[in-house]
Amino acid sequence: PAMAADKPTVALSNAFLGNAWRRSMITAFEEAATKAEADGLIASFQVSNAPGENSATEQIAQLKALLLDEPDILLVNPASPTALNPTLQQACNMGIVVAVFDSSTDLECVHIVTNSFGDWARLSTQAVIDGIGGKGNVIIARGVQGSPPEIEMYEVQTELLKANPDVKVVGEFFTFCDSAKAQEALLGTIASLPEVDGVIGCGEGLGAVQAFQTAGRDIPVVAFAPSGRALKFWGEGNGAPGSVAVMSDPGQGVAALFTAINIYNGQEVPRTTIFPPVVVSDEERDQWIAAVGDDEIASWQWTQELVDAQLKANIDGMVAEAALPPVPVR
Amino acid sequence: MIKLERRAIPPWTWSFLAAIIVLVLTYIVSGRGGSQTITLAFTIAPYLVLVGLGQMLVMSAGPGNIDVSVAKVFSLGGLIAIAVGDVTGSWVLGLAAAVAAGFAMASISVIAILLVRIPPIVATLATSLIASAISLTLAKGFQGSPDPMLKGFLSWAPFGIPAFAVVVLIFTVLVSLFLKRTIWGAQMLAVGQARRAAEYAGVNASKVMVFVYLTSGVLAALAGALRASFSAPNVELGNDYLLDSIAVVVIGGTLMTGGRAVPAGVWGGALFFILLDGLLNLIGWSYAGQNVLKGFLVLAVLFLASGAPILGRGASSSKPDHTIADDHTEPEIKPLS
Amino acid sequence: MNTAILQQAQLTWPRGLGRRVLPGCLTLVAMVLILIVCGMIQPRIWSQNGLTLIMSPIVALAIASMAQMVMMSIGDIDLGIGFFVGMVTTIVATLLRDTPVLGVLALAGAVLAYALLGALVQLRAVPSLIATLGASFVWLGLGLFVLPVPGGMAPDWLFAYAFWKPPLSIPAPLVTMVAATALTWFVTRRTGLGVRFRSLGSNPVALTRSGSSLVVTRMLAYAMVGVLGVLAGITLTAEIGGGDVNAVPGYTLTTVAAVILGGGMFTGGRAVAWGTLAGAITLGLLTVLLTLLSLSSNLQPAVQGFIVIAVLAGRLVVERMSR
Amino acid sequence: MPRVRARQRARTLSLQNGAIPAVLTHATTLRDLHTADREPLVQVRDAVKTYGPTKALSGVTLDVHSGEVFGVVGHNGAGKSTLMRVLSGLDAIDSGSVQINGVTRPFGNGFPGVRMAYQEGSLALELTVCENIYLSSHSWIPDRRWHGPAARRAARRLDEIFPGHGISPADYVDDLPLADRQMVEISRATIADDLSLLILDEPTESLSGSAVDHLYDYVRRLRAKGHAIILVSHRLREILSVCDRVAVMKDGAVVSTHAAGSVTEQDLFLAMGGEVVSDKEGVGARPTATDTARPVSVKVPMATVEGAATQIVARKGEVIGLAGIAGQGQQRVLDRLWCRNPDVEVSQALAYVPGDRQRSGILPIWDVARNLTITTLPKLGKNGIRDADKEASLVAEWVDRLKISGGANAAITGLSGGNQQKVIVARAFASDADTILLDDPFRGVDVHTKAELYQLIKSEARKGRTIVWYSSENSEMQHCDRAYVLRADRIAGELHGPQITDERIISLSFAEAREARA
Ligand SMILES: Nc1ncnc2c1ncn2[C@@H]1O[C@H](COP(=O)(O)OP(=O)(O)OP(=O)(O)O)[C@@H](O)[C@H]1O
Ligand SMILES: Nc1ncnc2c1ncn2[C@@H]1O[C@H](COP(=O)(O)OP(=O)(O)OP(=O)(O)O)[C@@H](O)[C@H]1O
Ligand SMILES: [Mg+2]
Ligand SMILES: [Mg+2]
Repeated sequence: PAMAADKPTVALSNAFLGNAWRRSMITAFEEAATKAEADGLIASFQVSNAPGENSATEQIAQLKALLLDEPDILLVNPASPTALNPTLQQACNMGIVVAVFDSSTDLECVHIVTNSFGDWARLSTQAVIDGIGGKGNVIIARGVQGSPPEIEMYEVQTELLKANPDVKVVGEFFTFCDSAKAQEALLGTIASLPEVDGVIGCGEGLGAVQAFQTAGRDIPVVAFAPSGRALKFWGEGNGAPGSVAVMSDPGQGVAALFTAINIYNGQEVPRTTIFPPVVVSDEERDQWIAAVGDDEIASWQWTQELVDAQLKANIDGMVAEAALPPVPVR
Repeated sequence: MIKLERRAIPPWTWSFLAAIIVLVLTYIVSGRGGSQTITLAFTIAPYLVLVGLGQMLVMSAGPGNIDVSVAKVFSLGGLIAIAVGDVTGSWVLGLAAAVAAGFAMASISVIAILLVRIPPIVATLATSLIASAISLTLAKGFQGSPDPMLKGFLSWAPFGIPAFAVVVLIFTVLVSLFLKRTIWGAQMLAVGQARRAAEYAGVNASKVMVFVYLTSGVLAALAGALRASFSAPNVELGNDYLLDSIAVVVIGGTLMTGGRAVPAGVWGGALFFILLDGLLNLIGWSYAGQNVLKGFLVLAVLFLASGAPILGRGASSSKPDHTIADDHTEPEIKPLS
Repeated sequence: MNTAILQQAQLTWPRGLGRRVLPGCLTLVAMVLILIVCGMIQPRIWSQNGLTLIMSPIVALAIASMAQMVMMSIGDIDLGIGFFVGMVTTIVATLLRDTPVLGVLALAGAVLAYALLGALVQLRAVPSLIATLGASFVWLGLGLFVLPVPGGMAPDWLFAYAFWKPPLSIPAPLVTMVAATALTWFVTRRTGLGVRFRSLGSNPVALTRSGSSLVVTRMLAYAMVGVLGVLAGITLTAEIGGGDVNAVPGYTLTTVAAVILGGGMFTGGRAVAWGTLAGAITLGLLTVLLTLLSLSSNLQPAVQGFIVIAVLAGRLVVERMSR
Repeated sequence: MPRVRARQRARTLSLQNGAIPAVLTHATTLRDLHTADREPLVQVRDAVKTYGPTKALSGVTLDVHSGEVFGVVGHNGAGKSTLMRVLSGLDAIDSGSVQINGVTRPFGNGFPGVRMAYQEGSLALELTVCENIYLSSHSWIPDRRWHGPAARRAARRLDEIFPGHGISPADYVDDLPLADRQMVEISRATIADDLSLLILDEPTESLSGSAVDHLYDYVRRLRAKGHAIILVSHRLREILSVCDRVAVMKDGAVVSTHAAGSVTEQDLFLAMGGEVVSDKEGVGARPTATDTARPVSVKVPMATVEGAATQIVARKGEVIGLAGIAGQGQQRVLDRLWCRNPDVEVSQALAYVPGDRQRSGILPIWDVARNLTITTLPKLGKNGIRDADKEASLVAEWVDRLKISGGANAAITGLSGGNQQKVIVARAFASDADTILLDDPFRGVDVHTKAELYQLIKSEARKGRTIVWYSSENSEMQHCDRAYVLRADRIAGELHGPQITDERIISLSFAEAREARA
């Protein structure tokens, strides 16, 4: 960009505020951005959440209103991987640095900051498989139907299951990674299912466990969401040993911020940069419980240094080995 | 001829018929299940039934009456109940708070409808926007989790009979008694079938409106509170309950045009929907297929169960002489008295 | 006699006309106010680009509201329009692009489906509200069949449209909206068909006695709703550049609100195209306004709700005064 | 009570005095006369039409010739409307034959050249007058650019029939008073290029006196042009004044046809199965001088035509009439009372009997019983719970007292308008209201029903109730103790007992009309 000297103005466009993840993301971002502003990294920032139920059109309207302000950096947590493309294209054409996070897009001019959903699926699925000792019946609780993350994760899950022929899939539902939906879906079918040892999924463990408790079945190994509530629940001894809590990192917004600042300052950054998801295993669980509010999702606390390290790992193509940030403390 | 049959058949029959068919299919598809399938269905049905009963009262209060705020009020009730319950340490206070919240939200609708004369669907839409704003504010930095005792009760099923379902069943009976045996019930249905006429007959229509919308709001919030105690509070907890409550009520045989409320049918509709979801998940239909089938089933049930007198379909205050015009619908009116 | 004199006065201004146009006018005022506020916060709006920017997301909403308006003019309500429009986008972004013939056929089929829905509603005395609700599940399902994942690609001619800049620096979205509204207005208010639609909503008996068939009329009305729904879907595809059945479930209720703001009624018989346009633009601009005000995002929904109530309350006050 | 078996007695009576045979012979000779000169326009032979159990038409036979006005009278449910629906081609008959203009089966839009003005409900309220005209007469209006022509034809026809009407083609019907709507309905029916038979089903029920005269003038002009007109009405005097021949229908058949000149209202009345006393009785029978001792139960401040302040007063046990041309503010008085406007004085318990039964009278889903009790429920039940037995006995009492056909459990929509009206009236009188407001409740109710209801009103008044009664039919006002003639929301005059006559009311209503023009 032209005047790398002066500080950029930042606008964050978020599609909606309806769930804990998005709220944690916004909270994390607002904290970090205020700090960045104080540290003189950015001139000013503006967070805007579109009204409505994660509606692409609302976000488009909101984006266009933001474009009128002509910010230097535009961070987008999109409602849909494709619907915003024409609008984002317009933004690029205006010479704005556009970074999309927690999603993907095939738009060339846009930088993508995201977690590897493959990693997420691998971590959680492997944990469950190990938890049930490599054999037994499992249910697959799938995420948001049709969303690219879910598709990517499903591929990983299926290939891992292929690798473990003793693990038998006895059921498969779409639970939108939402514990209430999972609970209802399970209650509706559980009676018709054989013994279930594990639930492979994307963070609906809470609802799954509750469903099994209601039905008076043995509690399977599950994948929780790293939300304060779920971790507590898990900590109270619900959920068979070997369970895990994995989810994409609400801190991505912050990561995207620092990445975009680097780009704005003319640093070379790959179009897509991968950041790690949040993983909570039995050991660190209680440490995390201390750090996460009930309705929050655990998130890494990215700082410029950490981000630079992660970017370097990306450039060197050794994301897998990159060190995870420290467990945050309250 | 169908007409003659329908004379005999009570309006809620079709919903239960549909539910039973789905149940049988479920058994066929999965060799197993036994009574537990039913038990679990009855474990989740009550929440939808509670919302449905409120929606039913609103809908039977006349053409154009509908409460689209139930979903958001439901979620709000959940959050408030848990939050208050956590702070005060008493789930009773929690539920009370939720009820109060539902009452407050419904009052907004009532004011908008009666004083500002906004059509219900828009008024309640506005209410639901306000409710969701409050939920969002609450959810920020939300603390608290359900009271274990209440939670235990909600999933307690001695001899496979969910206790909570029994409670809601009794409540349903009370509602139908209210409609059949009480003066208010009669007056409500009178307003429902012809508001002007009822007013000239000395019925206070506004009172009826206030009553039904407040009831609907309170029930939605209460159901939300209980649902949240059953699993966990969540801003999106109620989202599915709007369309489902409407569908369930109408499948249950309540007239969209008002004047006829069928509490029993709400149970039928709710069980039908829940069992159907279970079945579709079981046979692992793609989400797309599930929706297409669900849609066609709803239409099919309507097709059989229909017979709403054309009198004022949609909404009819300005359709005089209908009964005379559409004679073929007469016999379908007759059995309702 | 003096009644006659009274009425002489009214001859100039037809009885009942005021009652019917007033609400639309008030909504128009509200719309202008919002535009002005936005303009004060962000002067860049006052340019062809600015207006195009903030108006283009509203086009599809406006056309969908026209569909809802036609529906309400025959005394019905459509709770499926949101998913229908979504489904259309999936068809446009795939079939219509790759195999135009198939695409056109599919869209025609969608319109036909609507007509059949109308027949069901009429023949089986099914409440439209619940019938369309059931249909909405079907639209969603079909949309997912066509495009399980949001994606596809708008046909090139649509992109051409998206970047079209009309002469005299008129914003393109405005042209589209006005054209669609004018069409709806003409059909519903000027043609015999429109008269039949509205009498179906106002008093079906009159329609039967005039010798026309209720079924055919209702089917035609539903077909028109379908056509407008398709148009909305096409413009939406241009806006989102691809197909997504879940793009606009919110339209279902928003369009109803738009019609009411425009002066429509649930009791049927009223067709207020221009008012509905004003209503749709007002609702669409709210997002822009709220974003420009950049007020705490939690409160945004509440503010939306209050603004809707306020506009309608304002109408009530004016009506009271005019009486 | 004597009225209970009115009809049976009437029949025996008429057979004894042999009225009908006499009339019949006369009628036949007269028909021969007609058929001699030319082939009748309408020929109905043994037309039978049944609706489920009810036999609406049991073998109707009649001829109507071009250039005559043919009256049809009969009690509610006698089959008149059904016969008219058959003639206009809306309903098909089960057996028998109908031939009009040589056509024997209606196609598409009914029989060619036959047009019908309905009793109620055939205008679309949300449409403008002009659009309603287009809707019903589109065959004779260009399909494109039709607004102009339609409006012009509407205006021309309205002026032609009802000079001085204040209706503009652009008005929305919803915003027109009932009387104006009826005018539109009638004009609508007459706008057809191929008109050869015009059917008017109870056209004057909601028209004001002058409009009625205008209408009948027009009918005569149509006759002069050689059109045939069939006129259905419960107003025997009107029938006799305009018709050439009158057919009397009873229980779905034409029992006799008369030359209008050669019969009196009495004869028709008897032929319909009426009873002499039931109509005569009570007219002016009430004490004319209302004793001022009785407590005042209703007071409505008003202004006289001259603008002086005055008020409408009703005492306990009085029947007060609100007379005058339709839509001169009578309803507004009732509304002020019903809504208990601060300025009015009115006793505690009120009941209202609406005139527009379809829209503000019946509760369409319920049966007669529930329709009848809804107002009284709070009184019958205790602490919120209904009392089934008390309700049942109350219903039984009133169904029997007013001879409501179909009984307690018939669907209200299955009843004739007349019987529906009985239920609505019973609803009000069954309540414990001490003041009862009647809003022109007897439109389109047959003479017998009316007679019964008049009796009811009187006896209830004697029991100490106050009745405030608006009627568009001046002759009804004779049953009042006092009548206020209203005009433009003001009181044009007050009439006592015997003074209350058609003539006095009309003159008071129109006295001002001249003033206004001057
Ligand atoms: N649509 C209908 N459905 C069922 N029965 C009907 C219908 N129309 C008429 N009937 C039967 O035919 C009989 C005659 O009805 P009709 O309308 O001709 O009476 P009417 O002579 O018009 O009475 P009124 O003088 O009150 O208008 C009624 O008593 C009724 O039993
Ligand atoms: N839907 C119906 N079902 C059964 N009978 C009907 C129906 N509609 C009309 N009728 C019969 O038609 C007859 C006449 O009905 P209509 O509407 O003509 O009222 P009416 O008889 O004309 O009374 P009025 O002259 O006082 O208006 C009634 O006797 C009634 O029994
Ligand atoms: Mg009749
Ligand atoms: Mg009649």
